[in-house]
Amino acid sequence: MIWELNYAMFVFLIILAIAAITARDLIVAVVILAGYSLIMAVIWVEMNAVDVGFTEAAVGAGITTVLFIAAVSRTTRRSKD
Amino acid sequence: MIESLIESLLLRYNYVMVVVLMLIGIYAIIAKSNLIKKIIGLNIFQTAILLFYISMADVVGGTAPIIEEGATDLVYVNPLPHTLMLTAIVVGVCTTAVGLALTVRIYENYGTIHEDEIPGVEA
Amino acid sequence: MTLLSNLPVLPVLVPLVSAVAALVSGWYDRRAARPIVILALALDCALAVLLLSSVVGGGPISYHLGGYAPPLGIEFAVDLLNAFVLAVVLPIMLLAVVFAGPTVGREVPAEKAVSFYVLLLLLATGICGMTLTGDIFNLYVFLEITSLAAYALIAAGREQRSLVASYRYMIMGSLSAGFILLGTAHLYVATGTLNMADLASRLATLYDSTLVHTAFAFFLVGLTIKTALFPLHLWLPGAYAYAPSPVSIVISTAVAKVSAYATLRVLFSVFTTAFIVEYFPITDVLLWLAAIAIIAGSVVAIAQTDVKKMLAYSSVSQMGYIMFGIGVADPVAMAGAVFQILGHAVAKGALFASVGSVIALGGPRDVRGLAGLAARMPVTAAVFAVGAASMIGIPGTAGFVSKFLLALGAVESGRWVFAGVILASSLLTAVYFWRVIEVSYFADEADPRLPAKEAPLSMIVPAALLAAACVLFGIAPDIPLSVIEPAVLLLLGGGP
Amino acid sequence: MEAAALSLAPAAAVGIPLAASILILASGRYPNIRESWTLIAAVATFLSVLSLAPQVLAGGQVGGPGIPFVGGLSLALRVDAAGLIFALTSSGLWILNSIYSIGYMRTLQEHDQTRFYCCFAVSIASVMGLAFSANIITMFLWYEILTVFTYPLVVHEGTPAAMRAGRKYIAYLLVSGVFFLFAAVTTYWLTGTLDFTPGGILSADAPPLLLSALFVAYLIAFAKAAWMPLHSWLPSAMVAPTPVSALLHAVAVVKAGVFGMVRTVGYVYGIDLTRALGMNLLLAAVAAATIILGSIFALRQDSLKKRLAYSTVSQLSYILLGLSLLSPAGIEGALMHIPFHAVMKITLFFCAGAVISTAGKEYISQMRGIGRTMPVTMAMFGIAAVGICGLPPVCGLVSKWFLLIGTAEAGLPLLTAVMIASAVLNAAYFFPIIHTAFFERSAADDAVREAPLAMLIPLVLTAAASVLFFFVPDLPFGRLAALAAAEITGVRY
Repeated sequence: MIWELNYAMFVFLIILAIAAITARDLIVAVVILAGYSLIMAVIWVEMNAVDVGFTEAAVGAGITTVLFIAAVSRTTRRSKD
Repeated sequence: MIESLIESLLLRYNYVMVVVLMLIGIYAIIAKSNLIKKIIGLNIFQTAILLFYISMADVVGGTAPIIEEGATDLVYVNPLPHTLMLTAIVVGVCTTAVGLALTVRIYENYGTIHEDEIPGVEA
Repeated sequence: MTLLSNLPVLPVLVPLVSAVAALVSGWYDRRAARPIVILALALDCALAVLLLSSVVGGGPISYHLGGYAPPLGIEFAVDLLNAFVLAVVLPIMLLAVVFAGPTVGREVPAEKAVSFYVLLLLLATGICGMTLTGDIFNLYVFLEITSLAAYALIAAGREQRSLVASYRYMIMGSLSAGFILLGTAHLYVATGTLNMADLASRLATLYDSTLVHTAFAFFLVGLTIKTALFPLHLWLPGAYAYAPSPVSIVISTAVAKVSAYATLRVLFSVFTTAFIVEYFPITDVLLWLAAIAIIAGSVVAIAQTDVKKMLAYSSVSQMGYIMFGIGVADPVAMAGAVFQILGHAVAKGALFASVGSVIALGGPRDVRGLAGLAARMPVTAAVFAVGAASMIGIPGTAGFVSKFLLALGAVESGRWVFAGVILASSLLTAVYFWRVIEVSYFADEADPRLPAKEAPLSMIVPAALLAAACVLFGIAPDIPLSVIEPAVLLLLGGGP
Repeated sequence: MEAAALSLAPAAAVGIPLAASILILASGRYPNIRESWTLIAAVATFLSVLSLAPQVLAGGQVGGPGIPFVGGLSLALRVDAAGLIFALTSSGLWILNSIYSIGYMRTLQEHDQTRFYCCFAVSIASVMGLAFSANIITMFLWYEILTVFTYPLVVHEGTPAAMRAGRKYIAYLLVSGVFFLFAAVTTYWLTGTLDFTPGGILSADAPPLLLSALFVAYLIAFAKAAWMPLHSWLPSAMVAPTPVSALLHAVAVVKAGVFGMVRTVGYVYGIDLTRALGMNLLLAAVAAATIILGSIFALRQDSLKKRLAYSTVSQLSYILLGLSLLSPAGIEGALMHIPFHAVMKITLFFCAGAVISTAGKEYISQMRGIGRTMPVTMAMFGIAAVGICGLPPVCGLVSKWFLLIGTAEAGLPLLTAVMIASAVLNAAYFFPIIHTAFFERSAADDAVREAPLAMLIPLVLTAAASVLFFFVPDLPFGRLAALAAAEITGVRY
């Protein structure tokens, strides 16, 4: 394993998580969340959880994002916080 | 020797990560008034727990639990948590879907997705 | 023979398969769903009774899902306690579904009827699974199935406020499930197993481990949210109050009681009495929380003007009784707690059925609006009176028996203050229930918003049956106690 | 203690009024049928109670079937002399009270009569259950049911004043119920049983402080005995229709409280333990204070029913006083006072109700010359009043005589003085009424307008009974009281 890469990914994960919950535009937040899920999936694959990683990439980053975007498009993009 | 120390540090590092991500998730759930933000927080919270499971299943020096012909000396990581996590991911998506559906209906009824703007809702 | 040998898993499969059947037939004819659901739940009740009788007669049953042995495979472990809980909860669910008939089209939009019934079946699936499983991860999965069905059911009605209530419940429920999942993970790291019986035996050597303590803490937080123990109860009132009437019955009885059962199971069967009394002394904390819940729930209930909200806060108080028994952790008080699972289920079911019929028929939901109820809807009012008597703990009703046992347990263990709390709480309960009795029986004139005549039979009969059960178990508590007492001894580890 | 003979009669005594309550509810639309159920049930209940008398008088006991309850306890009935006194009194008077009720309710054209008769029947059933309870838990069951089902009778009028009184009533009695349950639970913890046993079940091994506290809890639990300062629910309960005040609040409910204290002292603590703890002195002090204060309070009431209520408060404590003497004479007098006070006081209430419903007068100051317009009623009132004061030839003298002997035997001149002072006070609050009724002239017309026969007959009969029991007190109450006193004290004399 490449430790530096892992560290970098973890730091990136936290940044994405914080960004996802602070973005004022919900579409942006949702896309950031998708990115977060993808990074998470990569970490899992790297931790030998190949099946879980792929599921997360498909379900967490894929389906969930679609659901979020559908919900946001039927409500409003703007968030107060 | 030194390698295993780093390994265990890495494992601890994973746990620190789990805690940080969980806290971020819980913070969003509690502090955000936007209903979609709360669900995003819930997602982060849930993936943090999954991360915990995957980390604990990751045996030192192990390899993915895929059986290879003839290779009998391979150390596989524990496959049970992985199967459990597949279930947990599906459960998480269901929760998200229900939550978002509720959010949409709240918007249709109240015209807002901010909890503090919904009239007549006390703590 | 294959049917009988697969008995433990059938209560889970029957509603699951029927859910699909109801969904499919519902596409063709919306009215087909209801009979299927009633039939499925009736069959499930019969299975639960069969299960209980075979456990009483033949001892605990261990069923291995798919034929894999326990440490790897999933086990369904049936003993006296969960067979009993199932035999309590499923009949009430059946009654609630019968009750639901006239509410569809009134409280629940008619076009949603099919999904409403399908969700009720999914809820039944989750409840049966939660009760019967012997695997702690499986418990989590069924818990989530139950919860998801419950969120959707709460929001199924026309009542606008139910949406926010359901959302709140969803957030708190998911957090709670997350904590339980984390606790499960910690236990797995510590022991390498997820089977409850296996966990209990392997944990016996690990009571000092920090990992186990952490796991326990996570479970405790998760289960406390789920059972709505006092400081973490905020999701409950809205969810109970604004759900459609039959859903209020189901979640205040079946879901709440199965959560209480899960708490009992995790605390006593997985972590064992020795652990929670000596290594992680939580019983005193639980006792205090329960005492605060009992008092505070009642005090807040007194302040409510919405009858269903009042009943919901009363649940916070009454669920405190169950936690109280766990906190005392002696056989008598625990028997009281388990009896409370039964007693509170039938009594609260009767109360929600009674108030629910008024609301479902377009009547008011504030206390004053029930003025003259007894004249317009005599049976409904009588059911409410019986349920209220049980909540107060008037002897001759089930509520008295649990109160008696809990007080006796508290006195026996020298906890005089807590015995006082249990006894005094009935006075607080009397304060808010008596208001309703007063207006419904002795008001000068009926509120014009009340339904003009008695509710239809399919609502009255389930309500009256629940009230009758409340009286029956109050006069002859020996019937359920003959199962509860050995079950409790088994749970506390002092029995055969 | 010989084994109790099994019989269905005790269960019948409880079951008949319960069944009647359902029949009453079912035939609510047909007043004549409804009222006949009440009458039939009253007679049947009385007969089944009476059928128990021979065995009990022969010194035996009668047990009924039991239903297993929690932890080895059971809901069971058992008939002994003390219980039979109470049951005979209540069921016998229920017959007369039913006839009276019909007259009263029809004269006033009261609303919700079905609810009235139904709750009345359940109340009687619980009084029967209470009298025949074999253990504390059964007694608690009926005690609380009595509380709940007398509430609708108290608030029958539905006026704001009635609702206020009802809240006070239910608050006092539910709080006392909490103390009762606490006492029961603690007793069970200390002894492992709750069966009423002559000589007591509690042993002196337990800490005396706990036992004393428990005794006080029992005393509070029996707030239905209306001892001061826990008496104020009783005058409030007088907003109820007069038949309720007459039978329930002058006889059944309050006597249930007193009867509970008899059970506590005689069958839970036993007289030896009571004396060792000094609790007899507490009881005597409470009783003496209530006797005097109750009479003084009665003096100040202008409302006839309230005056009678305070008189009840005072008279009930005679029973507690007799009990506190812990001697055969005292307890015999106390037990005899239960039926004797009942017949006299119910006569007084019947008369008061007749005046209220026929003449529409509630206050004593309005009753000038009422003795001329309602001569029979007021004559009977006079007889009963004389009896309460303890004068011959009315049965009040008999029980009070025993009590006086008891106080004298016990060497407590203070208590003797209390009894004599109280007799004077009784006269002081009753004779003005008689004087007003017969010797003052009213401004209005003096045409004779007696109460309807349905009311007049019962009150004449109860007045006659009051006189009858003076001449034949042993029929059967005196003998039963002697039996019970012997059982409690262990002294046959």
